[in-house]
Amino acid sequence: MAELGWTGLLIPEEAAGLGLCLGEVAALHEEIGRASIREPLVVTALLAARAVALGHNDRLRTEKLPGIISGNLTATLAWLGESTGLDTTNVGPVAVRSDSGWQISGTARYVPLANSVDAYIVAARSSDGILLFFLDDLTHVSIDSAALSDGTSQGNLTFDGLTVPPESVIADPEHGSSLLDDLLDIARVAVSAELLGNMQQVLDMSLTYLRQREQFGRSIGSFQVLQHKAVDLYIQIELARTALWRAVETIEAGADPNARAMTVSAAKWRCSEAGLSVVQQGIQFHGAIGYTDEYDLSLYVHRTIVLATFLGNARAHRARYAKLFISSEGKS
Amino acid sequence: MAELGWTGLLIPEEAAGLGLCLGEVAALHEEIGRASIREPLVVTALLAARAVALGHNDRLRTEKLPGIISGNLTATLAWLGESTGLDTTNVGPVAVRSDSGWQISGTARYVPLANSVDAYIVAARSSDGILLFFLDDLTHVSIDSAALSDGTSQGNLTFDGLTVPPESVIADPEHGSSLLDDLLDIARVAVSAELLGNMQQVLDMSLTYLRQREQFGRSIGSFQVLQHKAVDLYIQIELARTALWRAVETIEAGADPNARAMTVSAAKWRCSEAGLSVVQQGIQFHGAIGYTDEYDLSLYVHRTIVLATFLGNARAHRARYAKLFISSEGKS
Amino acid sequence: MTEVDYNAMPDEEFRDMLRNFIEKECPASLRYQGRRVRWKEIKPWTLKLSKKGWLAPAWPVEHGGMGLDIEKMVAYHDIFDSAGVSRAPDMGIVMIGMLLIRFGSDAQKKYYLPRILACEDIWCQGYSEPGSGSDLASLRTKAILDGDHWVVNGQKIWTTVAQDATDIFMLVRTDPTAKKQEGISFLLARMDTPGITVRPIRTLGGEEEFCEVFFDDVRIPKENIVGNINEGWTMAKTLLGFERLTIGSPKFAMIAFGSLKELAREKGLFDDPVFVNDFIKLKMDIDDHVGTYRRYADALKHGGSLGPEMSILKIVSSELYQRVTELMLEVAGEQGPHLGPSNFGNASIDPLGYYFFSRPGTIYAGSNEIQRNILAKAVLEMPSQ
Amino acid sequence: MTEVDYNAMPDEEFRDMLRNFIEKECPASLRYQGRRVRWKEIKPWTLKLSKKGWLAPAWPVEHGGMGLDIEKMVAYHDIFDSAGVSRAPDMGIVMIGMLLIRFGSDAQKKYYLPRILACEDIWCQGYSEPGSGSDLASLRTKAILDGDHWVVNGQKIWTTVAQDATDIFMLVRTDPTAKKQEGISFLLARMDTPGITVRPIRTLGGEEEFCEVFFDDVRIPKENIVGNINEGWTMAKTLLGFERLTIGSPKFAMIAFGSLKELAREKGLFDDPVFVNDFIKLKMDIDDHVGTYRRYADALKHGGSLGPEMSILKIVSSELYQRVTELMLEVAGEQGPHLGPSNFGNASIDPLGYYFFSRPGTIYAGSNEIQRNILAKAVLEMPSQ
Repeated sequence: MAELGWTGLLIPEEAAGLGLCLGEVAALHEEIGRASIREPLVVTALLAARAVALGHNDRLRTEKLPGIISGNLTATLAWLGESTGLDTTNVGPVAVRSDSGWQISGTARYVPLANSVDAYIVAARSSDGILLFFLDDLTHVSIDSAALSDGTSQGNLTFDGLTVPPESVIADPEHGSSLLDDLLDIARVAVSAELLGNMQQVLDMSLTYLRQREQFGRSIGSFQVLQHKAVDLYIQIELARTALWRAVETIEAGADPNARAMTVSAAKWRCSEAGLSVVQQGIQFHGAIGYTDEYDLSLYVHRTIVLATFLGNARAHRARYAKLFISSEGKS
Repeated sequence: MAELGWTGLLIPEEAAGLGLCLGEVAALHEEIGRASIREPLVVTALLAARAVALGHNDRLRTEKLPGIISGNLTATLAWLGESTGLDTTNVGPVAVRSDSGWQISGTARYVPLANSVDAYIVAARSSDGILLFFLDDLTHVSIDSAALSDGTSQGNLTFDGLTVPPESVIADPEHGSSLLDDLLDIARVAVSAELLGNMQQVLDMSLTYLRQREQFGRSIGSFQVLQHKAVDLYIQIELARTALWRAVETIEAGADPNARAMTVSAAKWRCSEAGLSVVQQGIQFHGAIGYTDEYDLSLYVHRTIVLATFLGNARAHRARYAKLFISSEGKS
Repeated sequence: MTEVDYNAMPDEEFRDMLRNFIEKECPASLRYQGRRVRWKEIKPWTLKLSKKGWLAPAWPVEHGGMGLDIEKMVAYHDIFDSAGVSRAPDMGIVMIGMLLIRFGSDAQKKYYLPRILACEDIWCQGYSEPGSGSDLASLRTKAILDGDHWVVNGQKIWTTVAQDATDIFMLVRTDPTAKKQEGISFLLARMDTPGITVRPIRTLGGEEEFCEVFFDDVRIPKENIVGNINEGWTMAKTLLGFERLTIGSPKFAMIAFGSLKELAREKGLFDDPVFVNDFIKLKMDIDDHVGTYRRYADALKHGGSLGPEMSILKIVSSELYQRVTELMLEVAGEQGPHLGPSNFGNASIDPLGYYFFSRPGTIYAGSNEIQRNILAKAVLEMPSQ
Repeated sequence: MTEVDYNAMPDEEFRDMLRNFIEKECPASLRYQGRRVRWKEIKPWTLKLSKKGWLAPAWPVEHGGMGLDIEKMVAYHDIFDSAGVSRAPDMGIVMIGMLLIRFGSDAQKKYYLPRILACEDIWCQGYSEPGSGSDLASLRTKAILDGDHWVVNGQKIWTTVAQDATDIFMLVRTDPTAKKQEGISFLLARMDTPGITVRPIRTLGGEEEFCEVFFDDVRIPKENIVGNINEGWTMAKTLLGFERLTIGSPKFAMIAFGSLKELAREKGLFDDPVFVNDFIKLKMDIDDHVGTYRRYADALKHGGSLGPEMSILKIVSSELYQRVTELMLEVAGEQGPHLGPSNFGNASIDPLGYYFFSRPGTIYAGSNEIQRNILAKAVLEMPSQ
C-alpha cells in the first residue's frame, strides 16, 4: 500500500501525498473491505500521517512525513485512557510541563499495532488542553499487547514520566483537541467504508452459496425464508451506504465539528451494526462450513468484528449521537 | 358476569364471594380474552370488590360488598395522578384531615368506567400515608371522560375539596399503600391472562385464514415466510403463558411485595408486548380485510390495545422491573 | 396564470416559494394528520393550489402542469412532505391524468384533463377485487361489448374514498378466454352511471377510507377505454411507474415522527435515556431512508431508472412508519388507546389514529412479502423453486 | 458404590447433594466456559463423577446409572446447568449408551456399557456428510458386507471432537437401491480401525471442535450393527428422543448470561439505563425460556411426551444464547475482539469465545429454519405447498 503511495491519501500533493478527497478515500476503503486487505492504512495514513501533516510542526512534517508516506517509518496513534469513549475527554496520557519540555505519564489503551511500529503519535492531557506528540524513542514506554480476532493486535502503552522535548510537539494545547477529533472522525469514515465493503462481499458470497448449495433436492436459495433474509441484508447494506455517503458529503461540505461528529457517529453506528448482522446471517446461510476458519468467509467475519469495534462500536457511537442530539435539538 | 357470581372471584366464600384461587382467576380471564367478552370484571371484581373485601371497614364490607358482587352496585378504582407510574408513589388525589373526617382534592386520572359506575374506591395521599375511601355520593366530583379503542371509556375525576366522613375509610394510612399495590398487581395478572386469551384467539383466527385463503393458486399458509412468522407468534405466546403462570405461582406461594411486583411486571410486560405483536402480525396475515372494522379480528385488535395499556403498558412495566432488578441484585 | 419556467429557478428559490405558500395558505388542520383526510376538508386548499397552477407538478406545461424535471419534482415532494401537508384525493393528478397524457385519445385529453385540474372531477381506482388481493391479475369483473357500450358486471374492493369520487378508472376482464394478464382492459366510468353502488368500509381507525364498488349491468360508452382493448395490463404497469417517487416516500414516517417528537417534548421524554435510545434509532432509520430515497431520485435525474429499488423504498418506508407509530402509541401511555386526538401538554395528538393509519402500508400496493419476493428474484437473483 | 434410591430422596436434598459436590470437586476452569472443553481437561472431574456413580443419570440402576425418574432428571440438569459445569464428551452416556440399553445385543451391552461408565471409551457421532447438511437422509457413506465384515467407504464431517474419541457410532448406507431413509444402518467402529483418518476442522473461535472422518476400506466386524440391518433410521430417531431434555436446555444461554452479568458489574454498566434495558430484556427472555423448559419437562413427568415442543426450546435457547453473546461482545467495547480471555476489573472473561461458540447452535441438530418448518407443519397445521 505504501508503495502505491496510498499512505498519503488525504495529504496534499505538495506534501508528497496523494491529495485525494474524502469521497475517494471512502471509495478506496470500500474496495479494501471488499477484498479484505489486511493493511493498516487507516492507522498509518489517516491517523498517523494526517496527524503529522495537519500538525503545526514544520520540522516533523519535513523530516518524518515522507518516511511515513513511503512506508519506511510506520506509526500509530495512542490516545485512549481507562475510561473509554469517543471524544477527546477520554484522552488517557497526562503531560506536565518540565524544564526540558514535557513529561508524559499514564496509559494509552487499545493502541492499534502498538508493538509493531517505529513511532507513536501520542495525545496527552495537560492543564492547558490536549497536546499531540511525535515519539520515536520507545525505550521508556512499556507495551502490553493483545492479539485480535483478525490476526492484528492492539496494546496498552504505559508512560512512566517520559520526558519529551518541545520539538516533538505536533499540536499545542490550543489545537490538540480539535486536531485529534478531526483525525478520529475522518478515520471512522474510512473504517465505515471498509465495513461496507466487507458486508457487500459477505452478501455476495452468501448469495453465490445459496444459489449453488442444494438440500432436499433443491437449491437452498429457493427457500422463501432465506430469500427474505437475504433481502433484509441487502436493504441494511443500502442504508449503510447512504449513511456512509452522507457523512462523506457532510464533511466535504465543510460541516462544523458537531455536525461532523453526528453524521460520522451515525455512519459508524450503522455500518458496525449492519456489518455484524450481515456476517452473523452470512454464517447461518453457509451452515456448518460458515462456522469454520477454513472457508474464506471467516476472513470477513474476523475483520468485521475488529472493524465494528475499532474507533468505537455501534453502542458507543449511538451514545455519542444521543448526547449530540439532545444538546442540539432534543430540547429545542 | 355478576349474575354468575364472578364479581366475587377472589373474595372468600364466607363473604359471599366465589373463593377462587388466583390460578382459577387467571384461567377464567384467559377464557374471557379468548371470547373477547367486554365485561369489566377486572375493574369490578379485582379492583373494587377486592378493595372492600380486603379493607378494614367491616360496615362497608357488610353493606356494600354483596351489592358489588351481585352487580347491583358498580364500582371502580381511582388513584393515578398527573405523573403516571405503576406504584403508589403516583397516587394523585390528596386527603387532608378535617373536623368531619377527610377532605379530598386533586385529580385521579385514567379511571376505568369513570362515568358509568355507582361508586368509586378512591386512593389519596395524606401526610401520614395513603388512604382508600369508598365514595358513592358523586355530586361534588367532576368527570372528564374519553372513549377508548374498544368502546369502553376512562376518565379523569377531579375532587374539589370534597369532604368524606371517617366511616368511608376503607384502608387507613398504615395499610392503604400495601393494599393498593396488592389490588393493582392482582388485577394486572388477570389483565395479562386476558391478553393471553386474546392473542391465542388471534393466532387461531390467523391460522384458519392462512389455511383457507388462496393467492397465486395456492393457500397462503403454504408460503414459508408466513409459516415462520406464525411460528414466531406461537413461540411468543408460549413464553407469555410461562410468564403469566410464573406470576400466578409466585403469588400463590406467598411472595413478598417486591417479588410479586417483579414477577407481575414481567408478566404484564411480556403479555402486553406479545399481544401487540400478535395483533399487528394478525392484521398483516389477513391483508386488507384485517384492516377493517367489519371483521371479527378487529374486536381483538381494539381490546388488545386497551388491555396492553391498562394498569401499565410494556414500557412502564419494563421500567419498574429494571428499578426492582437494580435495587435487588444488579449491584450485588 | 403566468407561464414560469420553474426548472430554470434556483433550487432554494423554488423551495422557498413553495414553503412560503404552504406556511401562508395551508391550514393547520391539514398538516401532520395521522389519517387520510376527506375531499370536503381539503378542497379549499386544493383549489388554491389549482389556482396557482401548482396542482400537477409532473404534467407538461401545455396541459396545465408545472412541467417539472426530476430534480424539481424531488424538491416539490420534499417540501410538501417535510411540511406534513395532507394529500388530497389526487388520483386524477398523479395517476389517470398522467396516463391520459401518455396514452389517452385527443378527445379524452381534452375532456378530462381540464376537469381534473379544476378539481371538478375526483378520481378513484378500481383494481382490487374480493379474492384477488396481491394477485391482481386474477380479477374477475367483466365487461362485454354490447353495441356502443361496455356492459360491466362485478365488484371492486379497497377502492380508496370512492364515496368522494366522480369518476373511476378500472381494470376489467374483456377476454375471458385469454391468459390471466392478457384479457384485461383499462376502462373509465362516471360514478353516477346507473348500476354502480358504493359501500364504504369502516377501518380499524373508524374512518371510511375504503369502499366496495358494485357493478350491476353498468353501461359504459365504448370510447371510455384507455389504450387498446386487452392491453389494460400494460396501462396498469405504466401507472405503477408514475408512483415511483411517491410509493416509497418517507412522507408518512416523517409526519408521524414529527408528532412523536412533539409528544416526547411535551412529556419530557428526552430526559429518559431509554426513550432517547429508541427515538434516535428511529431517527437514524428515517435519516437513512430519506438519504436512500434521495440517492435513488438522484439516479433518476442522471437518466437512470428505478426498478426494484422502488421495492426497497416501499418496504423501508412502510415498516418504519409502523415502528414510529408503535413507539408513539406506547409512550402515549394511558392516553394511547384514546379515540381521536388528546392533549399532551400543549399539543393535541392522535397516537391511536397514527397507529391504525400506518397498518395498511405493508399490505397495499403489493404487500411487503411480495416486494421481498421481487427483490430476491430481480436483484439478488435467487432461484425459483 | 452404595445403592441409593435417588428417586425417593426429597428434591431439595437431592439438589443439595449435587450442588455441594460440584462446589467442592469441580474446578473453576470447567465452569462458565464459553467454549467446548476437550477431554484431557475434563477427564479428572468426569472420573470423579464416575466414581460417585453420577455419570449416567438416565441409565437404569442395573447398568450402573442413577435410574432417575423424569423429575429428578430435570433437577439433575438444572443443578449442573445453573452451576455452569462444562459438558464432557458425553455421547457415550447420553446417546449410544442409552441406545444400546434399549436396542443393543446382550454382548454389546456387556462389552460397551461398563467401558463407557469407566470413561475408557469416548464416543463420537458420525452422521453428517459433506453435502448432506440438514438433509441427513441423503448420506452416501456405504457399507458392503464382505464375509464377517462390513467394508465401509465414505466420509463424515462435523464430527464433534472425533480426535478425542475411541469409538464412533454412525449411519451408513447398506442398501443403495432402497429409498432415502430405508437403506441405512447403524454401525459401531473403533476409531483405531485401519482405514479411518481424522482431520480436525478449525472453527471461527480457533478451536478444533469438529473433525472430518474418512473411511477407506474400513473393515468392521459384522456384529457391530445396532438393531437390524437397514433400520438405522429408526435408531437415529430414537436417539433424537434421548436428547429431548438437553437440546433445548437453557444451559448455554444461562452460562453466558452469568458472564455478561459479571462483566457488567465490573464495568459499572448497571448505572447505564440503556444497558440495563437491554440486559433485562435478555433476562426476561431467559426466565421465560427456563420457565417454558420446566413447564414442558413437567408435562413429561405427568406422562406427556415432548414432540414439537422440543423445536420451540431449541429455537429459543439457541437464538437467546446468540443474543446474549452479541450484547457481551458489544459491551466488552475495545476488548471485544481480543482472542482469549481478557481482564475486566477482577474478572477474566472471553466475550469473543462466547460469541463464536454460540454461532453453530442455530445450525446444528436441525437448523432453526428446519425447526420452524416442523412447527409450522406439525403444530400449526400449515399446508404444504
